[in-house]
Amino acid sequence: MLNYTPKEICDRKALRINPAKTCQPVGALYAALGVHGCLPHSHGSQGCVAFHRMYLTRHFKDPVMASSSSFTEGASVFGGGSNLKTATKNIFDLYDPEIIAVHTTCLSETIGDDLNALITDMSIPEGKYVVHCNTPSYKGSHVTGFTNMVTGFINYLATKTGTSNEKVCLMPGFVNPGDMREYKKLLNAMKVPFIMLPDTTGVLDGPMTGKYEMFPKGGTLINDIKALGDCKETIALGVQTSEASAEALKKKCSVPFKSLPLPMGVEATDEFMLALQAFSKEDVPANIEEERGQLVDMMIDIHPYTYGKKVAIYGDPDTVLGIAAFALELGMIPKYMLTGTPGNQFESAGKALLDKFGVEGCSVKADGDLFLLHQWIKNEKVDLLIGGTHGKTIARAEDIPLVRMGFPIIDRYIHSYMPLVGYKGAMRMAELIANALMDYQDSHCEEKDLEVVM
Amino acid sequence: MLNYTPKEICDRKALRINPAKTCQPVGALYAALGVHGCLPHSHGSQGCVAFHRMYLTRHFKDPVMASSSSFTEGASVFGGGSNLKTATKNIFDLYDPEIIAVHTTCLSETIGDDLNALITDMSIPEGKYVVHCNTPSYKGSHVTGFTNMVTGFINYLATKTGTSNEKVCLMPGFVNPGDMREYKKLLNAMKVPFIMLPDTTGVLDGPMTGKYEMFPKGGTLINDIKALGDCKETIALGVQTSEASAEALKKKCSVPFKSLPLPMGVEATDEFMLALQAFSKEDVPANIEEERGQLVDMMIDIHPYTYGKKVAIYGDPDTVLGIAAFALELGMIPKYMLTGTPGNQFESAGKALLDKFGVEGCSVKADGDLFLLHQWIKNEKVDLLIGGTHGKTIARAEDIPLVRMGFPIIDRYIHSYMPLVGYKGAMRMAELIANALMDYQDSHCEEKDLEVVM
Amino acid sequence: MASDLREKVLEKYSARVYKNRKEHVIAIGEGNPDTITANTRAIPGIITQRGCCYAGCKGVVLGPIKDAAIIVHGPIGCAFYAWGTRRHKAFADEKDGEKADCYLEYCFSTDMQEPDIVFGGEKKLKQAITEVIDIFHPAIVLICSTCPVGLIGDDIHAVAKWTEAEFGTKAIAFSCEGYKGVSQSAGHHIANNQLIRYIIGTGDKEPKTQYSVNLLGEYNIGGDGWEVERLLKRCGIEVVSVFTGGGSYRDLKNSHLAHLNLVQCHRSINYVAEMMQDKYGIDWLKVNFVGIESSAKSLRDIGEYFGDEELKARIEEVIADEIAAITDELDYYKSKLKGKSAALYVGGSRSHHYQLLLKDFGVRTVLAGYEFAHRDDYEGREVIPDIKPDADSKNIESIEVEPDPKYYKVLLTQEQKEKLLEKGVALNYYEGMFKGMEEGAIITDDLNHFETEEFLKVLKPDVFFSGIKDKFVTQKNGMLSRQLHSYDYSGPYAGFRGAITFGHDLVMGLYTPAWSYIRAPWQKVPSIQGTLGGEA
Amino acid sequence: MASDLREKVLEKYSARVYKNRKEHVIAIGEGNPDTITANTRAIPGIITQRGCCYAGCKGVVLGPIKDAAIIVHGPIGCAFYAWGTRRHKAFADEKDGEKADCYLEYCFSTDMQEPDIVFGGEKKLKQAITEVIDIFHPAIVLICSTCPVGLIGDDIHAVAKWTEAEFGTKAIAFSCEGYKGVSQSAGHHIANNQLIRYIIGTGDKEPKTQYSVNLLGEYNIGGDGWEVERLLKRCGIEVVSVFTGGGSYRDLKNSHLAHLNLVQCHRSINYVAEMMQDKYGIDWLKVNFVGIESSAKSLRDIGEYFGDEELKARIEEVIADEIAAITDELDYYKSKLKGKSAALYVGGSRSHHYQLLLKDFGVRTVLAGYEFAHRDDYEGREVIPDIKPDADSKNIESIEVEPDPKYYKVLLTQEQKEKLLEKGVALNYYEGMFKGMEEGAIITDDLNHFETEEFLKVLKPDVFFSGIKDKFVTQKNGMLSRQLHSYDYSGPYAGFRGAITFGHDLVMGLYTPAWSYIRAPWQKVPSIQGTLGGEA
Repeated sequence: MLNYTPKEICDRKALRINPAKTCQPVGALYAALGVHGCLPHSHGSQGCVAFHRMYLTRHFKDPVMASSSSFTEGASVFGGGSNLKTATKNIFDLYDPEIIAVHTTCLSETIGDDLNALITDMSIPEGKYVVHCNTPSYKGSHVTGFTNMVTGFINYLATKTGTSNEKVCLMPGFVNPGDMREYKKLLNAMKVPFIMLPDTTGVLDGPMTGKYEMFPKGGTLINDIKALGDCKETIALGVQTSEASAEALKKKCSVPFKSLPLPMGVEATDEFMLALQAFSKEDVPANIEEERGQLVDMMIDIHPYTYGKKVAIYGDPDTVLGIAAFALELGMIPKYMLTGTPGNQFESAGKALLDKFGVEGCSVKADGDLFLLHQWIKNEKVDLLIGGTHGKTIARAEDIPLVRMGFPIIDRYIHSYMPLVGYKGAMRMAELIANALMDYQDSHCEEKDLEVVM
Repeated sequence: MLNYTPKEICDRKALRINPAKTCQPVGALYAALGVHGCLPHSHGSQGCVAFHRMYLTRHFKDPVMASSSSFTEGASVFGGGSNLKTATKNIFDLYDPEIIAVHTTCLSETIGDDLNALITDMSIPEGKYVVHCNTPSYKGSHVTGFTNMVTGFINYLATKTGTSNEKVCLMPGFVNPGDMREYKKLLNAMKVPFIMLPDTTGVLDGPMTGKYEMFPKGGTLINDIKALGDCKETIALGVQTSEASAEALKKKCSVPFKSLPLPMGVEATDEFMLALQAFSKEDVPANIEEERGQLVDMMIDIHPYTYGKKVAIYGDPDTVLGIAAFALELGMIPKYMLTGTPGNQFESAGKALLDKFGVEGCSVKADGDLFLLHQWIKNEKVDLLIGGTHGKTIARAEDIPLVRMGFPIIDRYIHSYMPLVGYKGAMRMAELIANALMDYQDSHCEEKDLEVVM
Repeated sequence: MASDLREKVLEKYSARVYKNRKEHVIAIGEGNPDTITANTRAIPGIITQRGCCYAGCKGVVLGPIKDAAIIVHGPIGCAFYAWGTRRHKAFADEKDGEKADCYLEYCFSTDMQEPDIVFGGEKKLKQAITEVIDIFHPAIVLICSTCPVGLIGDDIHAVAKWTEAEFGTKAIAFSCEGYKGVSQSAGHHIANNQLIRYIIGTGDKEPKTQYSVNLLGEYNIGGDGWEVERLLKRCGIEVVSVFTGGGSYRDLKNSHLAHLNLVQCHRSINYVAEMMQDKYGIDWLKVNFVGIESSAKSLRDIGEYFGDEELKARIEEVIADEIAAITDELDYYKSKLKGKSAALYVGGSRSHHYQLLLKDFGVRTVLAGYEFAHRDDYEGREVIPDIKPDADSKNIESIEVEPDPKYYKVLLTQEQKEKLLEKGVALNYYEGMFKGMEEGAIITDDLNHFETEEFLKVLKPDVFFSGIKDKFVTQKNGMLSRQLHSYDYSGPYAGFRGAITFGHDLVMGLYTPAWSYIRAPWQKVPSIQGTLGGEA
Repeated sequence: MASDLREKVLEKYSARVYKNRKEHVIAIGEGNPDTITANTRAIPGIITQRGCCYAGCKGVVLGPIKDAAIIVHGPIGCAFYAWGTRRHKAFADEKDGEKADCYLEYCFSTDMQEPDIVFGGEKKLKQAITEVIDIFHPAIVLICSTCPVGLIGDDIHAVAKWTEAEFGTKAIAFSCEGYKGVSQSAGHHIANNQLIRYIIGTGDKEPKTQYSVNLLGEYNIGGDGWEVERLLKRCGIEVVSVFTGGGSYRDLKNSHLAHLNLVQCHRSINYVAEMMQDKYGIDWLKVNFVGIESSAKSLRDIGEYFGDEELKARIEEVIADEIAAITDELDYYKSKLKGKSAALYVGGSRSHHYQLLLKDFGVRTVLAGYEFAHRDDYEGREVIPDIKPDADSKNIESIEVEPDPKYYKVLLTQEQKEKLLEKGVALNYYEGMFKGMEEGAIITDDLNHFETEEFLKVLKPDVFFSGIKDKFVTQKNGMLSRQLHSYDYSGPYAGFRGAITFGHDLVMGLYTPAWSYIRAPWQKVPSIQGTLGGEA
């Protein structure tokens, strides 16, 4: 397994090997699915959206619908305007979405299609919407694409009427529907009226009903996106994912924002709860406080299994930071924190976390890849890997347990229904981590050391 | 590991090897902890309660309080009446519980202490209670002890006033606090007013607060136990665990009962929901129906990994039956179903399940032990083991993945907070089972067969 | 009648779309002409399942070549999506002292950034090649371009030449930008062209036996190719190379020395088969190792081709033995499947092949379609002369080859070929999907999401074989869907044993108890039953 | 002052309980007499942590004997609870061609049912023994009785004799019913008696070297015994047998041929040490391999006993080497632990031993107690003549042994012993816990739940070392508690390396970040901060 990966790390300047990111459009597509009645549309060659739908489907194991401008060579030379026009007409005719959310591709970006102009010129049926964002694949990553799509919705739709709706605008970050359900639970518990954009619950974690709905119940309502302009405040979860969108809403409609890390682990969830408490008049209700107490109880209980254990965490920047924060709270050492997404903020935020816990000797890298991560591990092994599916070859090559968290996870089921955020999500993380380490001990210890009590 | 276990099965008439049960008192102690302000009391030698507290603590990783009559040789010869009298006086003096729940031991049973008489003769502080049940260790198992303690509370306290309180009496079966929370969620969702006895939520899954409370918030209130006599109906979950207690309430207070299997998996939870629906006027709310649909969605998604897989399930009778039912719903073959608890009902219920799904060639055994289970497995291997901690040596000896469910689990953490009942619990079971099988595939396949997509 | 159903579905389209799609959707027989329009552009906005040229070139044909370092030149996405997702299995091995490494666990990309787009990416590509050679020392470097590369004018072919000059490492470039052609098919063609130009014919290792073959269009999904190789070897037939599942540059370069080409997937590889016939005189035989009858016939056809009685006897023995080993299971699965019906929408040849396997189990096909086929895949190669190239297909280079002065040789005389034909063995020919299909079956070329939903609603098959993008749509409707691209992570399905695995999986899917739980019991009974409580 | 604290805690008792407990709870020094009441009945209803006679006999002393099939005769619970829960590690091994099986993964019980109680259980016991011999062919069968067995009068000793006669398999019975005595201690004594009667002295394998020892009262929890054996072997000291962690009947039967007995846990095994001295003339030395200083002293004492300069030099080398290897880590952990304080409540000797290890790290002991000790464990063996047996202790058989005519031999002369004493090596003596303790430390015999809570509240140690039943009570109060019975599933803690593991675990427990999250931040700030919303 991965037999050709040398231990010696050479400085690569051009070759990306085993990436820890993918391209913008898939993130934009995911974000657009979180709007009710929305058909995401890929402005480019049809292969892009085929790949993106495949990937999202494999992560969520639920239908993922999106259309394409189906560029041919001609369109690539002469511009994709006519393709887009045909596409939107066909889409409204046949699928009747409320809104089409167009994202670009490296193809249409390279030829320079002006989406603003194209959409302005388009005849859009009464009461329907076409919005867009630019997602050139050669910049950022799928996370950037997610951000750009959210920003796109805001730029097109959010409107300030001047009358506050007394709501919070919640930006969830690039998380699973299971996480978004957990947010809603916490906001409802704190009696904070809110609009969350996007909201993929009910879309990508839908029930089996015997009847497929192209536009299922879930997703942020268009009117709610419009109403974002009247929100009192934005809580932007996941600084690298959500802050730019919050900025856009601030710029457009003067909604102030608070940027928070993803509420993963105790302190980040506490921060989130305090932000909610600052907004509402409400005390944190007893059942949430009880959940928190249960979590802390578990953390103290399992600390002999987690303390001092070295973990390599890879994936999306906010997710990696969130997991690393919780790992530190468990007394673990996040030896390697790596994201494929570029951006210095990741590294400074990661280092700040390490400093806060006084942990030294760890590497934090943005714009990295799994080949490098594997080389690091070959040079100094870790006890645990946390990340998406693509780490499994490293896990097998080095005989390290892998806990699957983040995106994409295309070799397991059910995970996307289960939160990692909030106190409940941290309980899940704690159990997954403790079980992985304890299972490893049970399977790797000598027979005479197999323990009945642990 | 377990190197001395021969494949050939000989007919043992006397020797129990590696039991799949323990003795009554530990079950009685657990049940008594589910009553608010209750101190369980073991009438016997102090070693019993030391063992029971150790075991329950190791399963729940939370404090387990109970006192003992601390028999010495003298008491064993002359009777333990005076020890009990001293004990109850000291307990009320020092710990000030609302109620003391006495269970007997093989010691006090063998010498023939008459608890009814002893308690009648006792001077009990005003407003306080002493109740008891008989739990001879040489009959039944810890499950029987649980049942007997619940029955004991009913016999002492439940009272029919003649005015119905329009509530359901819910008997939860021998399950974890995480399960009991899930019951409460479902009952509340169906707006069914209820009293659950016992209720160990808040007692054995309590939060870390920085302040130990000997009698924490949770547990069934004494007044609620009294009010059981005025309930409209009993729903007894887990036929072998709860039916006898429901019978006792019927006998004492004419409360009719409905006996249901533990609501594990789809159909048993459906049955439970229908029972709740039959009681209240309420439709099953959308969010519960959604949970159910999500569960079915997951089951269809994972069926290629579960279908036809052979599983050995061991543990407590109702739990084994509940897991087996869900395994069958997943298309698995519950090749071996084994409980240490005696009772023919287990075998007939197990066989009825197999018949219902048209599955042949499986063994169902009550009053069995893990030595026998291991021998069965040596004769025909299974793909998965499900049960408590004690199966881990078999799992390691035969290289079979083990999913921990049931009682006791003394080598893992957090499990007791997480439900196995209801649709949510089934999701957890589905994920644990699918992950165990898929992890096994990933670790045991040839490298060339390691899959990135699954 | 099928034609009515067809009309009922298509009439929901706008006139323009209707006009286009009616040529792609036909009902077999019922007096309809068995002719179809295929390999034309998808309609923008109509949700197609098709992929792109890059997917066909890198994803399908080149991806499985295990000892090649395939660098995807472009932004990261394209490389990422084709990384480990197609289940074309392989492992590093040694053959006659020559190793073939296996790089399939690796994903190589130039991860182009904005400056590379603006200022050109050749420099980065060269650096990436330098690094891949430095770290991995691969036998060969393949360069695949993605959309922007063609637009900005990076000359990857020049970079390939530079690579060979600079490092002495073989390098080939593939201009397979996603926008080329109308589907994966363009990519197959581009890949095929370069294989014949730069790889086939460059080795000189002679086969060891008289009866040697190349296995063309076998991608070893779920291990299919390994199972076919096992069967061939049992029969005493030598496999020189596999295009390309589990295959290697090491073996492909010697493929021109084999005695016969076997073509499994006609669509993706027929160019190579044709060009090898023209250049090296090697006949090709359309085989199909999916299905019990099909596998037996394919083996027998090979025996007939070589004409050796001993070989033929051995083949009969193997067939008898393989079938004997599966009879009980076959009977069992047949008993569970007989009378069921299926719809199939897969890639280039599977929608045809799997109908035959389904027939082995008594399962009827009510709808079938290809994602990226040409008319010959439907109607048979006899229609090729009638196919008019359109603008999109004209853009894909079609190369002509001459007989190779050194290696050209002919094994069978024209007379022998005619005798073979009399025995039902048609060389260098594919009959297409239509001929074997039942009256009234619906054929859908480039089946799209709308038609999928509608046809499944009216045809109500028991199972829809398709891909991951359709799967959960179908299953949300309560109908089993199994992926025939990836076999839902099972397999092999090829050969006799594979048929049983397929039967097992289908029975599993249809009979898994979860289907019966879709409706909650309270949805079946009057919902308000209660007598009290609950007003709180 | 400690005495005041003590009073403050105890005064909450009723007069009767106060009268009892005041004798068990003392403050060291401060003018108080250093004398205590111990080994008396627990008070009914007062939540003690003590176990029973069976736990001491089967659970502690016999359980670790790996090659014995130990049948627990009684209802299922007692066997079940002692199955795998005590972490006395072992594995099957071979020594000089003689195998010792390891049955520790097995739990054997007669699982008595009501008819067995009513009609007697001997028949079932005999059948169970027949079955265990039939299936396992063990070297020895040990039978342990539980509460009802004594009451119904089953004669297990007769059954043991029957076993030997019937099968030729050695069998010993232990009447260790749970109600006997006042704690586990009775069980130790009962086990010790039968070991000296039936096992020790029955073998004839001579030690191979001049410097051979038995390791007494070492139960190999978490592998402690193995670590001690490693150290002894490094020094050139032969270990004949271990009582009983990782030990075997195979070895125990030869233990009378060793040159010296080392006693780690005084309480549980001192009967054997004494009786072996009387019967075989073997001196015993109280050692303590918990703690760095203690381990070094223990090794040196052994060297002094044997008096061989070469041995003593080797011992010094080993000590220097072991200490050099841990110095860096020791310094680090010391820096994290210095100035912390601890309370200890464990079994027979650990509350003493671990004070010394804690001292190595600069941790002060503010409270210590034994669960089942006798006065000599606190005050030193010099008080033994003053201990008046009460009704409960009189019930436990105390046996007298005579010098063995064949094996009795004396190694050191009286003069040599006196010289040793001058060097600080006291043979056949244990000084008890008190002597090393600081002024003002609280001592609690049979510490109960109430006192635990109260003393921890007032003494506020940084950590409470105790057992699983206390652990979560303590931790719910926000204070670290570590199990010193099971080492919280870590270990070994013995020896030099073990000390570092202990230091690591303690630092881990004290510094794990989770402690800082106990209070939610909104519990620290005014709770209502909001400006709007939330009335819904």
